[in-house]
Formats: sequence, C-alpha cells, structure tokens
Amino acid sequence: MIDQVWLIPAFPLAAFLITGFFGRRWLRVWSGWIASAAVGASAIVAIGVLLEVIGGRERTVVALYRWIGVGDFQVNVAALVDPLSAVMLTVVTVVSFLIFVYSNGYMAHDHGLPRFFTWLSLFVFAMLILVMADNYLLMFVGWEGVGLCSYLLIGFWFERPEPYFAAKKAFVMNRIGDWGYTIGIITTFLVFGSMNYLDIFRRLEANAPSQSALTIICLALFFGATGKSAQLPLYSWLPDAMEGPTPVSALIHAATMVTSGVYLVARSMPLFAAAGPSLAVVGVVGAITAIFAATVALVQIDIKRVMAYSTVSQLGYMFLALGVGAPAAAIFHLATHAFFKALLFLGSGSVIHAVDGVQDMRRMGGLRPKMPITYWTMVIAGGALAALPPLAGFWSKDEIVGAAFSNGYPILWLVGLFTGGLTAFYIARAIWLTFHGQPRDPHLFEHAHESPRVMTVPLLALAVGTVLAGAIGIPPDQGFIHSFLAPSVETGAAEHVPPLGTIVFLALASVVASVIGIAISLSMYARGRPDPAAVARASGPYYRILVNKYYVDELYDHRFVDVARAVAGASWAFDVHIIDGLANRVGWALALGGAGLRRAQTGIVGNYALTIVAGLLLVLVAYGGYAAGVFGR
Amino acid sequence: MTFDFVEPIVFAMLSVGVIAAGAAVVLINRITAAALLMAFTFLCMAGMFVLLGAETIAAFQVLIYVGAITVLILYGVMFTKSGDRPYALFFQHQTPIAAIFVAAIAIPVLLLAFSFNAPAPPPRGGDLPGLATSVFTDFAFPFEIASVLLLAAMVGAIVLTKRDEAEGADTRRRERR
Amino acid sequence: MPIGPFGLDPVIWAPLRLVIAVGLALFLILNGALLQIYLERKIQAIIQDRLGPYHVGPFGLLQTFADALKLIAKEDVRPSATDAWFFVAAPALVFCPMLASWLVLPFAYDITGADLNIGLLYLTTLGSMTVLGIVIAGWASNNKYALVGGLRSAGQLISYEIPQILALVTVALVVGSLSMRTITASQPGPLVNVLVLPFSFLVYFIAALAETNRTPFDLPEAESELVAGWLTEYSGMRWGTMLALSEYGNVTVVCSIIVTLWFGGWQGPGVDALPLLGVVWFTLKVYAFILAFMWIRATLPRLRIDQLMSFCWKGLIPVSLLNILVVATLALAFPSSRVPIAIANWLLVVAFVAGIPFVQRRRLAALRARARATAQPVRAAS
Amino acid sequence: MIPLGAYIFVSAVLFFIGCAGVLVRRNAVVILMCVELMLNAANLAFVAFSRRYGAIDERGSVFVVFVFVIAAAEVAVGLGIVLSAYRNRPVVDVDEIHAMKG
Repeated sequence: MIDQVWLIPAFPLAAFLITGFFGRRWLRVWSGWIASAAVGASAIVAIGVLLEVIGGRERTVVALYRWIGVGDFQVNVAALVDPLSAVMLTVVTVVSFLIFVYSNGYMAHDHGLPRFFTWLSLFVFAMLILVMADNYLLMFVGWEGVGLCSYLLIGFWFERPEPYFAAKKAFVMNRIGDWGYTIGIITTFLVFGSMNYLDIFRRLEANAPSQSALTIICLALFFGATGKSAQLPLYSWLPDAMEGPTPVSALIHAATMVTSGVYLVARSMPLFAAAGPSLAVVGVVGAITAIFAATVALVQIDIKRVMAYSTVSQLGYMFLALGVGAPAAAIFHLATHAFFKALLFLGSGSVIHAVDGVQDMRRMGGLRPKMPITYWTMVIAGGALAALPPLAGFWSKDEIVGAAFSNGYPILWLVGLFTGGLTAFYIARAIWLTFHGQPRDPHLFEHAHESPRVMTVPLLALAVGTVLAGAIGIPPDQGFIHSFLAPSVETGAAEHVPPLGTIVFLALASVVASVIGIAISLSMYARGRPDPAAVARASGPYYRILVNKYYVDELYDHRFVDVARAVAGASWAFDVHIIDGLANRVGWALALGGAGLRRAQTGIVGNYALTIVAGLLLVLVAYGGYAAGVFGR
Repeated sequence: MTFDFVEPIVFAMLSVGVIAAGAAVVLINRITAAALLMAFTFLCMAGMFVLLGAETIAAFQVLIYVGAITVLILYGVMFTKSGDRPYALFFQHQTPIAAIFVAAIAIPVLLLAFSFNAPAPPPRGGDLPGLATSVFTDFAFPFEIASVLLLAAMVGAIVLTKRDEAEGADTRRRERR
Repeated sequence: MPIGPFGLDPVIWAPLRLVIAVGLALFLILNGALLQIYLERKIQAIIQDRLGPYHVGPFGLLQTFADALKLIAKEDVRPSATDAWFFVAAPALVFCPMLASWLVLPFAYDITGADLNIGLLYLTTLGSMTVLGIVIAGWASNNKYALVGGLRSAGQLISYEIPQILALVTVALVVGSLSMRTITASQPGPLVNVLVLPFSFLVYFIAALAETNRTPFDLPEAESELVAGWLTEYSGMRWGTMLALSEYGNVTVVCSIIVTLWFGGWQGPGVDALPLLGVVWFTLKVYAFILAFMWIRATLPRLRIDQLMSFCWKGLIPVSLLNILVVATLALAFPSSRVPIAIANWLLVVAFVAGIPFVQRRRLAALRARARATAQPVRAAS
Repeated sequence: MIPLGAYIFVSAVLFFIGCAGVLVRRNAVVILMCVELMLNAANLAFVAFSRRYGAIDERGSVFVVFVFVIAAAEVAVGLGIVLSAYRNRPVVDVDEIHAMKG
C-alpha cells in the first residue's frame, strides 16, 4: 500500500477538480457526496499505509518525479512515509471524512454547497501534501495551500462583512508567519545545502553547523509555526476565523491545519534538539499561550469562540510538550485533540443548526431533552477536554503535564496544572449554559430539534474515537504510540521514565485540578453560589480585561497597523516622487534620443542592408583583432 | 588507369558555373534571365554536393531550390512589372560605399579560405542514413520548430497575398440577405 | 575470378549494364512515344466507336511515323516577339529531366543505369524540375494565353507533387529503403506492395494523372476548350519534342514507378531462369498502366481549374497525410507491421470510395443553396 | 581529391557576389534572389565542412536542411510582401518603397 501512497492526495485532488468544474452547473448536491467518497477512499488507503508502517516498514520515500533540478538545488515531489506522517495521514483523512459527511447535512440548504466542497477538497489535498512531503519546499506548497483554503473558507459567506474581514485577518497573520517559515527554509538550504529532511538530519549528524545558525533556523521555523498554529503572538486570527461555517472550524481550525505547526516542529525535532535554547522558547511560548487563551475562554459568551480559545490553549499544550522534550506526547495529544475538538465543534454546530444560527450561549439553555445525541456526545468530548479519566484527553494531556514535571520544568508543570483547572471550568460552563437550566429564549427553544442522521452519525463516530483513542497511549510514556513514534521523533536524549509513584501522583494532581474546575463551574452556574454576575462585578478591571481579550486586537491595531499605514504612506510618496520621477526622466531622455536617432531610419531597405554589412565588417575586425591577440587572450 | 583527373575537371567546371552564373544574376538586367541563371547556379551547386558525396543534400537542393524557389520567384517576376527606370533615387548613391565594404570583408575572407585543410574522409556510403539519424534524434526538436516555421510562413504568405475581394463578396452577399 | 550476373566478369559487366540500360531507355522512349500515340488514337477510336488511323500501313501502324516525318519536315517557326533563348531552351528543360529519370528505372534484374540509394528522391527531384521548363515556355512565348497556361500548369504540377511524394513516403516507410532495386526485391512473388498499400497506390495514381497532364487533369493542353496553354506558340519538332516525347516519356516513367513500387517491378514467372525475361514483364506491366491511362482519358470529362486545385488541397493532401499518419503509427506499433498496415489501408480505400458520394452530395447541396440565395433577390425585385 | 579550401573559396566568392547584389540592385525580386545565393553559399560551406570533418554523422548537413526550410519560408513571405506592396503601388524598386521612414 505504501507504494500507492500518492493515491491519498490524489482522491481529494480529483474531487476538487470534479466539483470545481462540474459542481455548480451539474452536480449540485451530489458534489458533497462525491467529495466525501473521495476522502473516504483516502482514509482507507491511509489506514492501509498506517497498518503497513506498523507492520515494520518504518521509513519509505516514495518519489513521484523531480520537481526542480537546478545545479545543487534538487527538489523531488516525493512522499516520506514514516510513523509520524502515517499517524498524521490517518488522523487527517479519518477526521476529514467524518466532517465531510457531517457537512452534507450542515450545508444542505446553502446554495454555495458545491463551492464549499471544492475548497474543502482542495484543503484536504493541500494538508496531505504538507504532511507527506519529504522536504521543506514541498511542505511549503501544502503550507501555503492550506492557508489559501483557510482564507477561502473563512470568507465563505463573503456577502457579510465579518467573514470577509476575518478571512483577511487570517490571511495576513498567516503571511506574517510564512515569512518566518520562508526565512527558515532558505537558511536551512544555505546551511545544509538541501531541503530534504533526511539529508538535513544526516548532515546534522555528520558535521553540525554552528549553534547560532541552528538557533536562527529553529526560531524562524517556529515563528512560521506560531502563525499557522495560532500561538502568541500570532494567535488572534483563530477566534475570528469562527465566522466561517462550523464544519470548517472543526476541520481546519481545530483538527488539521492548526496542528501543522506542531507537525512542523515535531518533524524538525532533531534540529530543535540540537539548537539548545530554541526548544525552551517553544515550551515557554506554548505554556503562556495555553494559560492566556484559557483565561480568555472563561468569559466568552459565543459558543464557538469558547471552542476557538480552547483550541488555542490546547495547541499551547502541544507546543509545551514539544518544548519539554516529549514530542510523542505532543503528537498523541494532537491525535486525541483532533477527535474531541472536532466533536466539540460539530456538536456546537449541531446546536447552532438547531437554534437557527444563534451562537450566543446566553440565549440557549435547556436544550438537553431536545437534542440527546448532541448532548451526550458533547459531554463525552467535554470530559475529554477537561481530562477526566478514562477519556482520551486524560491520557494525552496528563502525559504532557507529567512530562513537564519529570523533565525538570516545575513552573511549566504548575502552569499546565492550573490551565487544566481553567479548561475544566470553561467547558463545564459552556455545556451547562447550553444544555441545562431553564430555556432563556422560548422562541428558539420551540424550534430547536435534533439534527438529521447525516450529522449525528459522525458525532457518534467521533465520540467512539474520543473514548477509545486514549488506548494507544496506555500505559503512560510506554504505550504503543510512544514506541511507534520513537524512530521519527527521537531526540537523542532518552526520556527518563519516572517511578510509578510519581506518575500516579501527577495523574491524581491533574484529575483533582479538573474536578475542582468543574465543581466551581457547576456551583457558580447551576446553583448561583457564588453568582457569576457578582463575581464579574467583584473582579472589576480583571474581568473587563478578559472580556476584551487582553486588548490584543486593539494593541495590534494601534501599534502595528498604524505604523504599517505610516510606512505605506511614506513608500507611496517615495514611489510617486522618486521612482516615478526617475522613470519619467528616463523616458523623456529616451524620447529625446529617439528623435535624434530617427534620422537614421531612412525607410530605404538598401540602407538597412548596408548597415548589416557594416556590422559584419565590425565583427570581422573584432575577430581579426581577437585572433591577432590585440585584446589579449 | 586511374580517373583521378576527372574530379578536378568536374569541380573546375562546376565552380566556373557557380561563380559566373552567380555574377550574372547580379549583373544582368533582365530579371527572368537572372532567375533562370540563379536556377543554373543552384544546379551547379547540386553538382558540387554530389562531388562531396552528399547526394541527399543535392537532391534536396534541386527539389527545393530549382523545383520550388525558382518557380516561386518566377511567379513573383511575372506578377510584377519591372519598370525600366533609367534614373536612380538616392539608393544608388550607396553603391561605392557598398563596394568598399564588401571588398573590405571579401578580400581577407577569400585569402583565408584556402587555409582550410582537412584530412581525406574515409570512403563510405551516401549521406542518407547519417542525415536521417541526425535529423530525427539530436535535431528532432529544431526539426519540429522548423515545421512550425514553415506553417507560419505558409499562412503568412497566403494572408499577405490574399485579395480582399473574396471577403468583400462575402459581406456583400450577407448584406443582400 | 569473380563472376558477376550472367557469368560475366564484373569489369565487363558494369559498363555493359549501363549500355544495355541506356539503350533500352532510348528505345522505349523513342518507340514508346510512337507506339503510344498510335495506341491512344486506336483505343480512343475503339471506345468512341470509330475506326481510328487505318490508311498508312497495316491497321494504320505507320501513321505516327508519317506524322513524325511531317513534324521533322516542318519549317522551324519562331514568332518574332518571343524571347529567343528561353523559347529554344524551354523544350530542353522539359525533356532533360524526363530523360534523366530513366537512369534509375530497374528494367530487369541488375539491368538498371545506376542503383542510387536515393532513387525515389532522385525521381521526385527530376519530376519537380519539369515545372521550370513549363513556366519558362509560357513566359518566353510572350503571349498572354501561353503565360496564363504556363502558370496554371505550374500550379497544377506543384500542387499534385505533394500527394505524390506523400504516397511515396508510405512505401519508403514500409520497405525501409529509397533504392529502386531494394523496393523491387522487397516484393517477392505475388506478394506485391499494392496488397499492403492500396490506398497509397490510389493516391499516387490520381496524382500521377495530374502530374502527367492526363485527363481528367489535362488543363494545360486542353485543345478543345482553351488555346493549347503554354504550347500555343510551339510548332514543328519543338512541339514534337515537348509534347510527344516528354509527355509520353513522363507517362512511361510514372507508370514504371507505379509498377516498381506497387506491382513487383520486373518480377514475374520464369525470371529466375532467364533474367532478361524481366524486361518483358516490366514492359508488359508498364503498358498495362499506360492503357489504363488511355482508357481513363476516353471516359472521364475534364475538371475546371478551381475544381482541380481544391480536389488536391482539400481532398488528396489531407487524406494522404492521414495515410502517412496511420502507416507510420502502425509501423512503430507492430514489429511485423505489414498485415496491420494492409488492413488499415484497405479500410482507408473503402472509406475513400464510399465517402465520395457523400462529399459530392454536400457540394451539390451547397451549390444549390448558393444558387437559391442569388436567385431570391431577383424574384423579390420582380 | 579536391582540397577543402577550394570549396570554401567558391562558397565565399558566391557569398560576396550575393552580398554585393543585395546592396546594389534595386528590384526587390532580384534582392530576394541574391539572398538565396548567399544562403546557398553558406550551404556549400556547411556541406563541405560536414563531409570533410564529420566522422560519424551528418551534423553539418542537418543545418543545410534547416537552411532549406528557412530559405523556402523566406522566399514565400518575401514574395508575399513584394506582391502586396506592388498591389498598393505598382513598384518593385526598393528605393521607392520607403514608407517605413522614421
């Protein structure tokens, strides 16, 4: 199956072409099913590939053709199939397939359905290219492709201004990150003379370049990763991206695209490991982002924004894991998170679908009897997010927090623990506000209904995944996923496994943190002790800061955007007066010269012929001079 | 008995033919005669190719230059009227300069021409297989380009010489409807 | 001592071969013209239910001799306004290439002037040179009918050269050689090339009719409707050389090419035992085609000049290009390609023959539509 | 065996005859003819070098084939231009056709 690995992106590409060319006119609703079938086929192939990799073919490079061959600059279009990419391929295709199926129900009444599936298929294709690439340049193709599709899909409802601005913001933020990525791969090529991962790692072992060069590479690549994975300081596009259709949020902004930064760092792990301080930077940035986003999520009232900040926070966890030297844990969390966060998003989508597009949690409430499947699946996913055992999220997140402790980062461990409590608080709050209590908007409540089966079946499938996905990581630090991923993300320094007592203590600590978070949340919102409004009033300025998301957007507006405007204005003036002026002068001089030279154009063919012969004479004289050695040899 | 003396004699006759007929093309005033003499130059040139052992090229030379280009030029001669204008406009003023230029190039080149020497080639069959192999392997791409060039020239020649009458008649018919 | 063909020493045989071939060629040209003119008259007479020449000699056999004598005895008239040099040179320009073509025709086993390895190319080349003489003749006559006739004729010859060469290319593709001897040898016994490439033969045959100015393509010398084209001002032996010798010589050359390329050349029963029998077989086959040419002349009406040109450019050239494409593709695709090529070529013949009525019907419909379009306004005006 | 230099000499002479013709003659058709002479001179040089130096294949002669193509295209287009210019104004003398004046 591995040799046919190119089939995996080929199916979505075919779906993209078919729905793109024939969707609007002929296929209409069918384009959704065609795209779903294509991604389903990809998922089957991907599972086959994964099984074969498990079966022992650890690392295979499947070269398709040479893309660029200029001197030393050789780039192939080739797939690197190893445990890391096999896991990613499987997660991406399986989750995508479920979300595609779900979208058929969610988007059923949207007239842009063929366009939606066209972009969605293209997105899956680009994501698979990103994952499969065996070099940084091809990965960049997928990297840019997912960015483009993200832009197109956030702005899917471009008739309204908010999605349009959100799309623009996402694109610009991503471009800023891509700038870092570009610098990273150019420096990589300059330092290592190759863009191929395996070549780079081999040369890294053979003769390591200077520490500073490596640090520059790693920080630049990590800057790119922060753009794509919504870490500080480039996180602010992700919450706004919730303007897109909910399946898009689930697929792109929770399960797949945002994890590509994590994937990039995991893929480059040997580089980061060799570049000392950069790994610490990754960990610290991840931890700060995690707690930062979790605090903002505490007070959001839009259900999708809660999920968005939760995603940012969870991605922070993944970077934290990478930073403390537990890449396997990061990928493990990436996989489980893909399932439960997709489930949370799809569940909120189902709720939004039921209440006519309202996203404000204050207007919901009491929906539990009306939508039992959605409710129970969301409770499972919320439990996973809050890291309650035995759900998947528990195993993966606990391992990250534990790794921070046992690898010698106690402060990061405390941060992780505290964030875990916050996470439990806000997810319990969100589920309570949505499903319990009295219906706060009777009109909406009347109309609410359970979603059609095409939407609930994917929810159930994801719920099963959420429950079971943790199994691949049991027991902690020695589970299947760890030994499986080890050859891909081996950092050299063997992770030391803490004694059992420590493990149990760490797990207990994080469970206790989660339970405390849930308990506080429920007591506040179910019992009103203390009353949430009173708490908000009491905390005064802190609450306002949180509601306004730390004023980050305003800061960006005032500091960066204004500066950019000023620079642009200056450039414009420079362009008009200096550049254009110069061009005009040159043109004027040329016109003057042309007026003089026009006399040479007699229009008589014979004169022209004579000129040619004179030129021949000139060449002959020059050649004679050269032959005689006048000009030197 | 050897026939070695035949080749120089044939070569001498052919070169005299080439040079004399070529000069006559330039000097003679009757254009039809010039065209015919040009054909004669080409024929003598084909003879030289045969002497060099390049029969295929010689055949192409006759086929294309005598069979096609000369006929085409004769068509051109017959469709245009060459006026016997005794006076020249300013064009003729360049003749002395042209003579000086051409002489300045020609004399060194002609003096150098005899300096070329090459070993006698090994005897071998005609040039057909070698030519065909080269054209269809190493030079396949230029060959395709040349075919495109010919097509473009054909279309261009037709467009250039096509009268507008057919078009006019067409529009007239349409107007009548 | 090496033994050549017929048990002769090669040193003797080489010049002897040339002498035999040239002798045969001259004999066939000179007598061939006389014989063909006689045959032409007799056959047309038979088809048109007349008697034809019968006064001079038995069955009028000596009629052409008498005509030739008359031509030779005629005064050499050259109109005063003609271009003296060109007027004289033109018949030679037409005659010489024709004569030179005979050099490569294989009359029998090893009886050929020279076995060039570019034989087919050589024949094509010489065929194209005839045009020059015709244009010059038209120009030199200083007569507008002659000039227009010459230009038309040149246009016809140049146009029909293309399908002719394209048909030859397919044979070269199948045989893999341009040498006349190799082509003959590639058709052992009854397995002649026409079984493999019937469509190429058809195209070549039609183009050859035009190339030799035979009906239905005999516009250049359509005496009955036009003035005699580029021949208008010619008379006496000049005309005799141009028309009688060159034209009939060309017909013989073209028929020889057909015979060599598609009908096994000199091969026939008993040739192995007696090589010189090849000359007889060759001549018989060639005359069979000459008779076919005459038969066509007596049967078909003449085309108009625009029909003639559009038939070539819109009919023959596209189909012969298609033919080349098919043959070349099959030759590449199959290691032993004769059978698939034969099947494809026969299919092309069937399609071509069956397609003609459809094309004609569409043309007629278009003509009628045009007639209606021009007729309507008249009716409306009245 | 004719020395290579002799062929090159003939080729050069013909080339400069053609060159002079292009510069001196006025009739556009004659100028085309002279260009053909120059091309033919180049052909002779190509073939001579190819036959005398080429050990394996006919690389020089291949260029002659391309020159044939160029020559044919050039004559066709050149005559087309001459004829269309002639149709506008019945002159073929290139010194009277100077509408291209700058």
